[in-house]
Amino acid sequence: MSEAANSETMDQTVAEPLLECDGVYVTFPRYGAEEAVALRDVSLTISRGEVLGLVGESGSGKTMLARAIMRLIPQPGAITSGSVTFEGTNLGELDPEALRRMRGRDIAMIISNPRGELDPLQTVGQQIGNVLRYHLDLNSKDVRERALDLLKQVSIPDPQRRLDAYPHELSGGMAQRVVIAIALACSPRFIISDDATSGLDVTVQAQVLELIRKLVSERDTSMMFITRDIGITAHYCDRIAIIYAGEIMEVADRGVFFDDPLHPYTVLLLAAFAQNERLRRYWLGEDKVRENSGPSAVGCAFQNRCVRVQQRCLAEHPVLTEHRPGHFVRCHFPVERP
Amino acid sequence: MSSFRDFPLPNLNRRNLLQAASATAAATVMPRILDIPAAYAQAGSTLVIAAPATPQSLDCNFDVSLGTFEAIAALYDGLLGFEKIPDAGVPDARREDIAFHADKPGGVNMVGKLAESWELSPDAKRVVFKLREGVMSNWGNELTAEDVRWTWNRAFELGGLGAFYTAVTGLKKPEDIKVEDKYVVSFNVEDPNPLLLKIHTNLYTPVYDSVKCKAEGGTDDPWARKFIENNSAGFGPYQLQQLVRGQQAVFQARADYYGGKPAIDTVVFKEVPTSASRVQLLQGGAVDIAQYLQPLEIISLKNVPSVAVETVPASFMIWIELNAKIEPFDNVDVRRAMNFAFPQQEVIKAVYQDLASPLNGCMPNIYPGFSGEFYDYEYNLDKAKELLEKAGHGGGFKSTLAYNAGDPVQEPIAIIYQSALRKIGIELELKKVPAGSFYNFVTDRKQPMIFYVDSPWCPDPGYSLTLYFDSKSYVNYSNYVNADVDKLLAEMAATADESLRLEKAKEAQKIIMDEAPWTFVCYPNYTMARKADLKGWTYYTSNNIRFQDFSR
Amino acid sequence: MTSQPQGVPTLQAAPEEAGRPSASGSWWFFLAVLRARPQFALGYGIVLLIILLAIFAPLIAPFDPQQANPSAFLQPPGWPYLMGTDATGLDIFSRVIYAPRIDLAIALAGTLVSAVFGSIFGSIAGYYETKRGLGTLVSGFIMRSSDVIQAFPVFVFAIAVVAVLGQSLQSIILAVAFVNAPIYLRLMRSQVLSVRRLRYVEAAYIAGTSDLGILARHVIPNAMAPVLAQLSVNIGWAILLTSALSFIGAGVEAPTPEWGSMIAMGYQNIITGHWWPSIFPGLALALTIFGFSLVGASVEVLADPVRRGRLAGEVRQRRGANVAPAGQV
Amino acid sequence: MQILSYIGRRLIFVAPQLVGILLVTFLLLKLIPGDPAVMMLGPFATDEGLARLRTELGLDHSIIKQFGIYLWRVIHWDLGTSWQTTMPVTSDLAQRFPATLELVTLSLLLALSIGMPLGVIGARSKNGIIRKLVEYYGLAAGSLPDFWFGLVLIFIFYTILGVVPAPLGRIDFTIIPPPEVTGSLLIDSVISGNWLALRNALGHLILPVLTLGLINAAPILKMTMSTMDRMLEADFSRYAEMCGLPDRVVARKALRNSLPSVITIVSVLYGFLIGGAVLVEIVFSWGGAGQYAVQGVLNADLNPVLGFVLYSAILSLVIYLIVDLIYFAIDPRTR
Repeated sequence: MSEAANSETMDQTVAEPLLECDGVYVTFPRYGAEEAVALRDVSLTISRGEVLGLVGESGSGKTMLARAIMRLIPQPGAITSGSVTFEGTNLGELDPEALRRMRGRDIAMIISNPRGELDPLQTVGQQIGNVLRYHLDLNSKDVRERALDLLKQVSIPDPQRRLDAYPHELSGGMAQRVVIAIALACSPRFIISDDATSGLDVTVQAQVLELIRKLVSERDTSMMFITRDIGITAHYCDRIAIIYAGEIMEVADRGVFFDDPLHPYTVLLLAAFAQNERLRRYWLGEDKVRENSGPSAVGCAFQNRCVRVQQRCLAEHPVLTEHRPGHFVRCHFPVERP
Repeated sequence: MSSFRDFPLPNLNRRNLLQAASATAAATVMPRILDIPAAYAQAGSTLVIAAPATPQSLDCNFDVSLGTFEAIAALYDGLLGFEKIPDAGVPDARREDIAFHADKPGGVNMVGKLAESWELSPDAKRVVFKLREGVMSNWGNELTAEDVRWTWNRAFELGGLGAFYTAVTGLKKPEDIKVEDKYVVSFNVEDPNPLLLKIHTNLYTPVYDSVKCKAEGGTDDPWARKFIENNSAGFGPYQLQQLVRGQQAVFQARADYYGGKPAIDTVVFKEVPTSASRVQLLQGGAVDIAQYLQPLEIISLKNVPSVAVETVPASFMIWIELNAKIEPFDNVDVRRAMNFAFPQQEVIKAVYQDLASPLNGCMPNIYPGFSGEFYDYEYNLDKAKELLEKAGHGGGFKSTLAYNAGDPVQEPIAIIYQSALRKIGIELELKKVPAGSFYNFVTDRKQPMIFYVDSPWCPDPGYSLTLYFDSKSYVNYSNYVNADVDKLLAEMAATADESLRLEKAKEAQKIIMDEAPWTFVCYPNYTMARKADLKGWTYYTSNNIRFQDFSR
Repeated sequence: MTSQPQGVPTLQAAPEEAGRPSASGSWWFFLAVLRARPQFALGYGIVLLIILLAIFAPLIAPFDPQQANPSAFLQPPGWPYLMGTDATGLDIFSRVIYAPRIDLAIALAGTLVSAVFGSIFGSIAGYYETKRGLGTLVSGFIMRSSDVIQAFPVFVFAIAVVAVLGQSLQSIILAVAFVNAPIYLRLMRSQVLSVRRLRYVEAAYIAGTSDLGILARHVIPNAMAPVLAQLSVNIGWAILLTSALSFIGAGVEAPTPEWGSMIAMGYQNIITGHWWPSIFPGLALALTIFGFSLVGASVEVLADPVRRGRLAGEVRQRRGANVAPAGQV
Repeated sequence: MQILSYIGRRLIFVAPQLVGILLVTFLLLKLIPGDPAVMMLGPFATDEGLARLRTELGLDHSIIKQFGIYLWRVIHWDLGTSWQTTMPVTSDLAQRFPATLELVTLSLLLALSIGMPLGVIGARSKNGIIRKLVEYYGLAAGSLPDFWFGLVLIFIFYTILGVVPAPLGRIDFTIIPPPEVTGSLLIDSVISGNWLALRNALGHLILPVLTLGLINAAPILKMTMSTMDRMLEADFSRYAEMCGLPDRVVARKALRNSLPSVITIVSVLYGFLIGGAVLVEIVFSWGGAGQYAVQGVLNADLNPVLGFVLYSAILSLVIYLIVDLIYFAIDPRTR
């Protein structure tokens, strides 16, 4: 959908695009059947300093998108079409070494469940140090200082001691802060936070989110904030994208998005999230939620769960169109509200 | 232990040899090779021997280990020895003159060793030895008649092998050996005995230094068993310097040996259990002599310029016992058939590489009194079949042949024999017996067929035949019983008339060969594999090396 | 987290999902696997060849494998002795192709015996592991015995078994079985332990089915697959053990054609340059074990649902979408 | 402290197991036909002599009592005498065990240095030709009967090429071995500065170590590769990739995390080879402990076998303890 991407005009608050995904397809070969499409026609733009929330359920392709940007698609999947451009460079044209140098230095990732993802055999200091050493060519003394400094920045209590701690000795929240420190180590221009807080207690979660937001805004770093929790995006994101079955369903600035969602799936998500019966009714209208069922390969991916499904949805694949300026939606029949 | 016939006899085939000669299954324990003192290494006056085993015990009254033979020969001397003559086949080598000499006392061509002179009474009931004077033991005690008396008393008291020698010579009690003078000792028996003199040439009738032995033994151990087991007190050319069983024994030449100091100062006798290893060591120049090699190895050594390999006819015999107490070998025709079905020539060629001669008799063919004309078992399956039919086994039968896993020639012989027998309907099952327990299988006499390797040490027909065919002999492992043979052997033992004895020996051999208590395999040659520059090798009927013979 | 959308299959999982082989056409699938994994085909080929040789040895062998021909001893390889002759003039080639009759028979029998008894005791141990009273005692005793067997130096133990029972085919088989049994015992036990926790087994238990009934009807059939897989992996090792026992003189007796004992018989000749009596049988032995380990590797893959799935996917991918019946996945 | 309590717990379990092993061995060997008294005294034994020896050996007691006596002696480190060597089993084993240990240790070091890098290379070059080669090596090496492979090596390198010393034990006859300190010829030569002996002993080690090393590299390779495969797919490797760490660093992390499995397989091999190296020991006339034990079994020589079993059980125990200590060292989670 290059048309949609191209036509997306820059928000007035944003100067230039930092990262641009253009019609990205990620497919996995399947056998005896058509290949499985993990990402379909994903076009997104993220500007400098912008925080984009990417919301979708598990398996919707959020993580795949993050990996596509980093160019770390698991075997045997591949980006079969489209491009990812970062600061004007088409990442697909970079050689593996350049890509590697980019990862962690220019584009960093904050992962969820960090205790399982950190190397169990290395201390916190070593793991932060690794990134510093291999990206910034620091010597080991500087590395230690910098690592300590980073731990301080992410407000880890008793950082000196934590530096020599192993992942299993950390609490979930602390491990999360370590991962953030690693992500920040090289002052990247772009950070992907992949469900970063999902495993944490609610109070810790809030602290960590606050920390991320603070650090990101201090450094004028852009961020893609991937989450299953649409509520979080309301607080922390400038713009929100909804992904379903590997497709971007709706993209809009925060205000517009929550006030006036266009896609039935967005409505469904908001309704599911809402505690408020009045709001629920407002978002859901009289529609009833259909039985849960998987995405469809033909026609609209959401057709099986859509309360508003019509004949056209079964046959014709909808494209992402700019319904209003800056508000894109992929639906034949967007939700219109009085 | 009254009659000598109840006694086991010195035979080569004991457990050490069995363990040692092995290449595969019984590749025993190659111990760490230790402690060749630096000074030994390749010095001109040092002899290094790779042997299958080190001596177990140095007491020849009880031990017949391979290494013990060499040790006894080095540490002790007996009263007499055979005269030596050049070997007919090997120019440089010498051998004992064991032939019958009608003109010599007892018909034997002997030289004095510890005895200076000797006199056999015409009725062969008494022999008097005059000892050399001034002969010193390795402990500095002079040889006296008392030493001889003590030695033989020890044999009477301890039993064991010594008791066999007293019995075989007709000595009944310690008093039969009399000290006549400080240097004169006599042996007196009631009946004429043909071995009365000959027995003193035997390797295992040495004389001990009784003074030292008594001192060491004290009252707890009057016959100094413990001391003699690990040490020596004798009048031989060497003394023991070190014995580490399983590794090595070191012998030192005695400067005060009455026969003059041996040419070789130091002998290092190393245990190298596998024959292939011994070959390699000789080939590589690490040892001077490699004992007991396999035929193919001997052949391969013939191309090595630095090595001299000679094989001579020896007193060894290998045969298969056909147990006369187990069906169908109780039938003479079956036993004869077994011999007709044995491809003797092919075995000698394939297994022995022609380093053996056909076993065409039932005693060593190099001994006096041997008759080779009674063997008529040329390989002939038709004849074998005929005999089987005659015996009522025309359809064949099943039997088992036990062989020694430690002796590499026995398995191939067994396989070849098995194949041949199959052609006349006899199904032979092969039973591989670990070297260590093989001897038990032999002495049990429970195997229908079992291999046996032996060498009677006394070059005398009566001695040899009695060993294997007297119905009361311990070594009669084939359970052979023939009253006529028993009678002939008894007559031989009771007369000193050598020509009469030879006549009776011939008669006995005829009967035995005709009744085939064994499957006759072959006379394996004795092989000396040594460095080419080593001179002086002498073959002894005891099939061992005597270090004092060698020089460079 | 208040609420989460549910029930959407993950896309990442899709490829594996797709790789499930269809129940029909398992024979076709097997052939396709062989095409995709030539090393497996090689393995089955070798094993098949060895088995055929063993069956048809009397037709193929130019000489009687036990008939010594002493006039032709130590002939180098050539005609008519393709692999030469040994020191007694036995034809090496004939013996090499006769040998699998005994080697395979012992290895198979030994492995089967160990699998059967190991599985039985393993099931008992696993089943009673969580029970109280006598059950724990029984299971504890079984496991400790197995510990003791495993703590032994395998080889010395096997030789000791043969030495105790006397040298015969049966005792070699038992020795092979003995040292292998703990593998099956542990395998079966862990399988039983995991199967026992399955709901339907618990249900059967609650429904009052007897212990034995549950073991026989529910637990064992379910746990059998990995045991069978282990079996095929184990045979190669059993052959190796058999030949090693014979090599040392505690196995098959000469002149029965058997690779290990042939190597032992020819071993002394190597140093004098007569290499063929022991090199050829060793080669055959190595090839056979190689074949069985390839087969074992393939069975390991096929018995493991995940790896089988991946392989099936690969197979279909190679076959190409156009060949696949539509909608098969 | 955790380590100490762990070791303590382990030792408590070990004692009954050792007794169990000894009991089984003892009973097993008692069943072997053959009367040690007859074998020891040989052909010239008298009935009285046999009876006396049987009493000396305690053979006239009930089996249970005999075992009790044996255990009592074991506790006092008296393992009896071998009738074959006429030496105390403890001194026989003191000679032979180091020979086996030296061989097995070096072989496993070689196996490790072949198997681990190949396993890592194989795991890193997924689906490549190199991986195929590595896989084939693993299968082929795992299929070679070691005793035969040793013969082949002897034939090639000794008989044909003549580049190695004869396969006859650990050191040449002509070389004066260093004074015994550890029993390992290599270490002892170094201690005494006897470089000639060192070179010679190394020469003798080449083929047997190569035989065992090349073959036992296979299981190590397979274990390394499969664990590396898993570790490279593990979350921490993915995360390391995301952080842009170089491949070799990622591989190194994966390798470190694979080490416990590799160490486990090495320890299993070690325990196996102590007795399992006997075939190679025979082929190379090594004079090791396995050879000693096998000879004992074949000749109803009870004490060497019991001694060997006891030694190897204790050795396995020590190995497992060392393995645990290594685990403690490399994995902080166990601390």
